[in-house]
This record gives sequence, structure tokens and C-alpha cells, in this order.
Amino acid sequence: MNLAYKIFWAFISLGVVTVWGLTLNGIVHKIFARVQGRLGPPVWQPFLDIIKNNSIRTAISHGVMFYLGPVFRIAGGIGTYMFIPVLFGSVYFSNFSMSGDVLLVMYFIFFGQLGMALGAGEGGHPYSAIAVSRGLAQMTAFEVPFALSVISLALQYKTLSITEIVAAQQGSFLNWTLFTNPLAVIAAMIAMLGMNMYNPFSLVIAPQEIPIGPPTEYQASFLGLLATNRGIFGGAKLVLFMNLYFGGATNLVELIVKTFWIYMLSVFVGAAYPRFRTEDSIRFFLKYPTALGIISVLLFSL
Amino acid sequence: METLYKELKQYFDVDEFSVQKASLAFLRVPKSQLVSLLTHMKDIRGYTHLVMVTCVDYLEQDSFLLTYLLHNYSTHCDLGIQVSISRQNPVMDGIHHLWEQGRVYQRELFEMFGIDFPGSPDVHEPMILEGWQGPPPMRRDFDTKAYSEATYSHRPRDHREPEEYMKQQLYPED
Amino acid sequence: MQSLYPPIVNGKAVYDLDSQKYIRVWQGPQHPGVTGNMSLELDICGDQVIKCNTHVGYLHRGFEKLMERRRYINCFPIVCRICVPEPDTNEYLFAAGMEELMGVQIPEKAMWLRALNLELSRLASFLMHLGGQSGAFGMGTVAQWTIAYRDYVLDLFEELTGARIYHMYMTPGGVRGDIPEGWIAHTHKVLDGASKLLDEIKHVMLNNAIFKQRAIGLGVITPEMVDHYGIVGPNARCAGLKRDVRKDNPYLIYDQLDFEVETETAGDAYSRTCIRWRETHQSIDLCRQILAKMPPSGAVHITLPNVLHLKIPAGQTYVRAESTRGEYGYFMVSDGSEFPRKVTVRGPSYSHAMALLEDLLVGVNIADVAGLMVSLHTYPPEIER
Amino acid sequence: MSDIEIKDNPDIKSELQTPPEPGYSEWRKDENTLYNDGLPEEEKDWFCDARPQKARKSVQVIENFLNWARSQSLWILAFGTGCGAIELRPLVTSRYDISRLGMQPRPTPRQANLIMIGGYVSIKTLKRIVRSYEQMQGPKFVVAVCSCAINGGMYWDSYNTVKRIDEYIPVDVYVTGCMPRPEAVLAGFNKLKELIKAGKAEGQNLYIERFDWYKENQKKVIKDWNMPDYNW
Repeated sequence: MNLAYKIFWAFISLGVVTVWGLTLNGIVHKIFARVQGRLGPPVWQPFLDIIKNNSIRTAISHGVMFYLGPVFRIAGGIGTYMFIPVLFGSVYFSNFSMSGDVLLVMYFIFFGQLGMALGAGEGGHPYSAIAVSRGLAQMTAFEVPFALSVISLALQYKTLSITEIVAAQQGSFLNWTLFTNPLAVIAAMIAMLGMNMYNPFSLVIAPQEIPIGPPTEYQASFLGLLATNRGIFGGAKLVLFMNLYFGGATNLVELIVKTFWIYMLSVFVGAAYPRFRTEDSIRFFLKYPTALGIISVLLFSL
Repeated sequence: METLYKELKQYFDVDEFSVQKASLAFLRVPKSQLVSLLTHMKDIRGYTHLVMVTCVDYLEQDSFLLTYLLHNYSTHCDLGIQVSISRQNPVMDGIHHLWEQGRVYQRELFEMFGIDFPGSPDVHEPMILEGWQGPPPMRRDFDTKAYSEATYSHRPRDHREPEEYMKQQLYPED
Repeated sequence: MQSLYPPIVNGKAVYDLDSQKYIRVWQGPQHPGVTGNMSLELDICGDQVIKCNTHVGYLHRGFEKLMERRRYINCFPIVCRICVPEPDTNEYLFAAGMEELMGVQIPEKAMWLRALNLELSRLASFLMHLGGQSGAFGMGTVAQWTIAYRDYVLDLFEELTGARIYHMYMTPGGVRGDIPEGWIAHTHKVLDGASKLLDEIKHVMLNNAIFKQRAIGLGVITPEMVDHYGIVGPNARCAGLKRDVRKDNPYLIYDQLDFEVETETAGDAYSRTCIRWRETHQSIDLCRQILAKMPPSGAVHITLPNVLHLKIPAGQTYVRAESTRGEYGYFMVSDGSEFPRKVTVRGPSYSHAMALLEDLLVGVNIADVAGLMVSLHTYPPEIER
Repeated sequence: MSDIEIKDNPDIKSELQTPPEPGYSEWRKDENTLYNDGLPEEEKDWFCDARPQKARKSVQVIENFLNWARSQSLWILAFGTGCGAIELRPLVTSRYDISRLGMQPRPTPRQANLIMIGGYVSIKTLKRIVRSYEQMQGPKFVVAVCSCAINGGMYWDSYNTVKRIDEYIPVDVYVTGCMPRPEAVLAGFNKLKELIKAGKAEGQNLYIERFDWYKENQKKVIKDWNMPDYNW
């Protein structure tokens, strides 16, 4: 299949995953509402919000970097997604996966948030500055167990390509990393709690403390871009975790089911816990998940 | 309370003692002895809780009547210590060194009545009224109705009689 | 690390805002973490607050001036507007002050109804506070539960008084009306549900590891500070002092009810939350006692002369009651005319929100500012009236 | 239904027909700049002094669709300006759940479309309301809840509260009562949605149209005007 086809199908799957990620956001709001005894917003509310945000008539800018912040963010999201094979064995939904794309993906996960930090910094709001420092500190903290678990996967499967990792997990569900390397999976899932930024790790957009963090100054279409990126980036992260730890997916139904349940973990935790302080959160990530990651690395390196 | 008053009379020239109820009494003290009396009550008599400081504007007598209300948690009695200061030159000694919230009361009294408390921390900074121009509003001679009518534009009244209007809106048949 | 923080010279931090080390941030009035409509001016160094100024006055309406212009009976619609979550304390105190100056006694049944109303309003206000406390630490779920349940208590008020938030129920000389049909059964149902909800809250909030981690040791109030700052109510009780107006100077029929003054010794935000949680149980229990002991029938108000031309003999008095935030007092001066000469409201938040908060906030992590502020249960309209 | 009586703003309709009167232009340098003469000298170049311009609408068909989208996701500014804020909390909880209508409170004015004036407005709060309102973006809507915001209510003779809020910012929907029940506020929000869908809620452009008049009223009551003439 030549490059044009590949790009075409990549963007098709990008659209699919964006829609699914936004719908997932709506479902999450619904679930939170039900836990709180409410009816909650309709599932398609995120789409409406995006349309509304893009239909705002005026917009305030604070400079070039302020523009580029959301652009970097969504570039990071798309970049993260573009190198993850979505469906195993499908010619169309395997994006641009290559050998060693795990490292690339981990780099892109960082990239978006760094760009957002730059943009929010130029916003000039003190809460943005505080939230950026919080967010970068926490991100550095949860990247440690995540990186450790990925290293242990690389040691386990002797490869750095997501496709081969998924291929190695095919057959029965007992071949999933969840069962062959549970320690790494636990470490990575805890890291994902921090990545999704629900309670108790919602330091960055803490409405009662620093309302509402980096996007404080962002409005109108900037906010619409950020909301779109929530769909893309969330979907990409979920697909990545599904590929690495839960045996990937061979069709869209399997993808939807698996990503939904992976996401629900952070939702269940988030509905029942208050918020960490920054230093507590960092301490938490550097304690048990890191230890689990190190143990799993040692297990497979010996 | 009477015994307390008699004992206090030996040290301070307090007068106009009046018992309102079993647990509440008021007495008058000259301006010069107020802080020493408050210190005495707080340190020796056990009236450790400053309930409130307030001021009544007696325009006809041309004086402010400040009331310092103290509470004793062991006998559960209140004592209102009142001091009358002149309205022309309202200056009073601060009590912010005795109770921490005293400075807040003094800020409010300066803002609302124009009573100055020299030495009280940031007493001259606006606390409640921001950018207020005009006399201290709680004074008796400040007419709030005239001020509001002069300053703000009121919505023109609806001259329909409410009773009639509601009747023809809600029960048109009868 | 210590060198990063400014030097302390006789109790005050000395620093220069222009040196790029310190930020000045404003919390409020438009801020979800600030209770009501007030604002904090925080100077922070890194994550730590080094100086705080409380700014109030966003809700000033000049009540004390307006009351000088209104007849006594016309003051009733506006006194309850002073404190929105718990308006009944104001109504009761104004009515009690009037009755004391007039020297009239209200009937037995009216006393019980007033006490019942006060306890119900305490319950509603406590539910709101527990929700705010959990919300300040980021747990929105408990906030949704409690504030939603508060509506059922407001329904009780609606059945009893006809109003939802501002029920001008306690008029001079008694209360406005007797208990309607079937109200007591409804009340028992609501109270049972409330105690069930409180047990859930204990499991979800008070036993939560992260909540403890954040609330324990936050904003400690020592017994020495209590008198120096004029701290009252649960904030004083959390320092181990048995101070409750309902026990010390019993008003209405509180001497005929049996309840214990809840105290804690730690004095931090967590103990304040525990005290308020237990006092919510206490209010539920008191409501049940009142419903059990209340005389089934009797007059609910005495007949006064035409209240529009009510002249009150000259005099001055101070009446106090225990609100959710502590001692609430009215100082009333009458000069024998139809208008009050002076009515001064002593709100418990007065000393909590200004002097105490400014000193407690120094050295606190900026993430905990909202939690500490809510745990003091301050309410701005009492400060500025 | 006596306490759930909701009317659209008669003033806005009349003002939309009548052109704004000239004058009140002493603080304007030229057509498109403002003086910001309330600011101290060293702060003047910190703030933008451009005069706000009327926002252009797009084609009617697209505008109808966008209006529908706007009405379906209204974000409220979480600013409790008075007693009315006490009813904003039950409004987001389970009994009256405004998130069903696609509304949610937003903590920052940049992202909010709807500011709810809850009750009386003291001068100190009016200053913050004006700031927040001018920082809000796009088509922005105002719902005035409680009688005090409409005609002063029971503080009609108070020296510190404004008597009618619609002289300082354009109001779309009034909800009368003290306190209005949450049902009344919900009905007000639904009325606002109808107005938005019908394209009648053009408070933003009205504010720009009569900018000088509103500024004059604001500066008349806010004695210490130490902020820019338009808070961009």
C-alpha cells in the first residue's frame, strides 16, 4: 500500500478515534453525574461544547507562543496517535507503526504538554504559572513508573515495536502482558491514573485551588482545539495501553470494549477520592509504582 | 454583678451602673480609664472574651457612646463597658494590643463613624466601603435615602395597583 | 531551601515583590474555593503563602443604617437576609431582643417551635458546610450528596413556614403558625435519611486516607489563641474548650434537652470537620427530642398591640444564640420611639475571617488555602452586614 | 406562577430600536482608542486601550445553527454576587440538575458565556462584575436573579447597592422574587435559551453600541475608577 493510501487511512482512523475519545468523555461525565445522584449531561455534550467554543465571536491573544500552545498540544496528540497501530493485523488501521515506535510515542506524550506549558506561561495568569510547574513536576513523576514498565516490556518481548509487542500477546488472553508481566502492568496503570488527571491526581486543573490551571486564559477556538485534543490524546493513550498491556485489538468492537474498561479504572478512582497535594502526588508516584517497575525490570533482565 | 461593681468602684470612677438581666450589666467609665479598665477586667476579673465593640451616635447630645462588651466564660456573665466621647473630635485609644480582632472593629468604627484610633494597624485603609466619598455613613446625620436617590437612578414605579392588577391577571372572571 | 523564604523581622515577613521570587495572587471574589463573596490577597513564595490580606465589603448593604429607618416590624424582612444559609438565628435574636426590651413572655409552644426551627436550620447549614469542606479538597461527590439532601430540609421549612430560604417565621411574641398536618412524620423521615447520609459521609470522607493526609495538622488553633482572637463556636471547641451558648446561657428550652458539648483537642481542620460532623448528628438528635417533648397544643403567639406603631421602652440589651459558626449576638438600643436607635449584629465570622484567617494562612501551602478557609466556616455577610 | 414570572427585557428592545444618543465622549481620544484616564501613568501602557468593536454575524443559516449550539452549552461564570448564589448550589445538584441542559459552572470569565447576577449588587461588587463581564468572550448573556438586581428590592434606600443592574450591563432575562425558587431560575435559563435560539440575545453588541452610555453610568457610581475603560 503506497504512502498516499497510508496517510488517507491514518486520518480516517484518527477521525474514528477522536469521535470515540470525545464520546468517552461524555460517558465519563455521565458516570460521574450518576455517582453524584444526578442525571448528567447528554453523551454528545463534548461535541456541542466544541462547536460552541469555535463559534465564539471574539478571542483574546497574548502573543505568538499563546497561539502555538494549543497547536503544540494537538500536534503532540496527533503525533502520539500516528505511530500507534490501532487494529492488529489490519492494513488500514495500522498507522505509521515501525520498529522502535514505543520511544517515539513516549516522546510525543511529553511533547504536547511541554508545548502547552509554554503557551500557558505566556498567558500571564499566575494560576497558569503555578499549574504549569505542578503539571510538569507530576508528569516527570508518573513518567518514571511508566518508562520502567515499558523497559520491562522491551526486555520481556525483546523488541521496541508496538506491533511486535501486540503480536507476541496474540493467541489466548493468557498471553496478555496483564498475565505474563503483572507488575509492569500495575505500575503502568497507576501511571495512567496520573496521565488522565482525574482525582486524586487532578492537580493541574484544580478548580478550588488554582482555577483552572493552564487553560485559565484560553478561550474560544483555543479552547475548542484543546477540547478536541482531549479526544485525540485520550484515545491515543488508551489505544497505546491496550496494545502494550491488554493484547491489542483485532476489530473495532474489541477496541471499544477494551479502551472503555481501561478508562473506567481512572473514573472509578476519581469519583471517590479527594485531591493530592503536589508533593504528596510526586511522593506517591516515586514510591510504590516505581518499586513495582524496578522489580519487573529486574525480573526480566536477570 | 453589684459586688463586682462595688469592687470596681474602688479602683475606677465608674458610674451609671445598670443591670439589664442576671447575666448582663452596663456601666460607664471616663475615656481616660477605659483601656486600663479593660486590661483589669481581662487579666484579673476573667472577662477574657471581647464580644463586640459598637458605637451609638447620640446626635442630640453631640456625643458617641462606645460600648465594649466583655464576656466571662467562668461565670457566663457579660459586662458592657461604655464610654462617651465627643462628636467634634472623635479620637479613642485602641485596644488592638489586648485582643487581636480589636483592630478589625476599630477599622470598621473609623470607616462607619469616623472615630480615629491612633496607632491601630492600617486603621485608615478602606475596609468595607471602597472609594467612598462623603460622610461616614453610619452617623445619624447621614440620610441614606436622600443619598441613594441622589446617586442611583431608580427604576420608574409601576403605578398599577398591585391588588387590582393581580385580580385582573389571575381571576379575570370575577 | 529555607533561604528561599523571606526573613522574618518581628513577626512580619520582609520581602520585595519586584524581586522575581514572589507572586501576588488574588483569590476571590470570583473564585470557586472562596466561601461566599470575599477575596484573599496572597503573597506566595513557591507554593507557600507568606502574607495574606482579607478583603471584605462586597456584600455591604448597611443593615444597621437601614434598621434605623424602619419600624421594628419592618426590620424583620431584612434581618434574615444577613445570613443566607441560616437565617433563623437572626430572626430569633431580633425577636428575642424586642421581647426582652418590651418585657413580654412568649408561650411555651412557641419556644419549642423556635428551638425546632433553629435546630433544623443548623442541620441545613451544617450539611452545606460538610459539602463545601469536601469540595474544597476536591471531592465533589460528597458535596453533591449533602447539598442535594439539604433540599429536603428546606422542604420541611417550606411546609412549616411557606418559604424556602428566607422564612420570616419567628415574629415578635411567638411564631407565625403551628405545625401543619403530617409534618412530624415527614420530619422524622428526613431526619432518618440525614443520619444515614452522615454515616456514608463518615466512610467516604472522614475515613479517607487522602482527606486525612491533607486536613490533619492544617491550621491548628491552640487554646491560647481562642481568647486572643475571639474565636467562638466549633472553632473554639476544636481546641478543647467546652463553650456552647446553648449550655452556658441556655435560651428558649435548651435547658430541658440533654446533649453534650462536642470537643476535640487537635484543633486542626480535620478535628473541626469531625466536630461539625458530630454536631450535625447532635442537631438531628435534638430535633427528635424536641418533637418528642413538645407540648402537643397551645398558643403559638401572644397578641401584641398594633405592631406598626409599636413603641418599645428605652433600654439596651444584648442577646446571643449558638449558630453553626458559634456565638451570634444582637446588641439593641431603643430610645422609646417606634424605630430602633441602634442594632448591632455580632457575627461569629467577624473574628474568624479577618484576624484569625490572616494569621493562620501564613506558611500554608497554596493548595490548602481553600480547605483551611472553608474549615473555619466563615460567612462574609456577617462581617460587613 | 406568581413567583415564576419571567419577562424579556423591555429596555433592550426599546434601546435596540432607538439609536444611542451622541455625547459622553470627553474621555475618548479618537474613534478607536480609549483614554484609560483612571489608571496611573506608569500602568497605562500595561493595558490595551483599543475601543471594542461590534462583532460581525455570519450568514443567517450558519448563525442559526451556531445560536442553537450556543444555547445548548451555556457555561455559567461561578461568581456568587449576592444571596442568589445560594440557589446556584442546589441548581447543580441532583434535584434541579442544570447539567442536563448542557450548563456547567466555569471558574474563569474567559471561558464563561453567562453571568448570573444573584441579588443585590454593592458598588465594590459592581466593579468586579464589570471586569468579569468585559473579560467574557463572544456572545455573552446576563441573567439578573432576585428583585434587588431589578429595582433595588428591599434595599431601595441603601447607600451602597445599585438599584437597577441593567444600567451598567445589558441584561437578557430577569427572574423576579426574593429568593426566586430554583425552578424559577431554571425557567429563566430556558427563556434565555429561547431568546438565544431566536437570535434576540445580542447583549454583547448592545454593550458595544451604547458603550459610552454604560461607561458613563458605571463611572457615576464607581467613584475610584482605577481600571482600564475596557478590560480586554
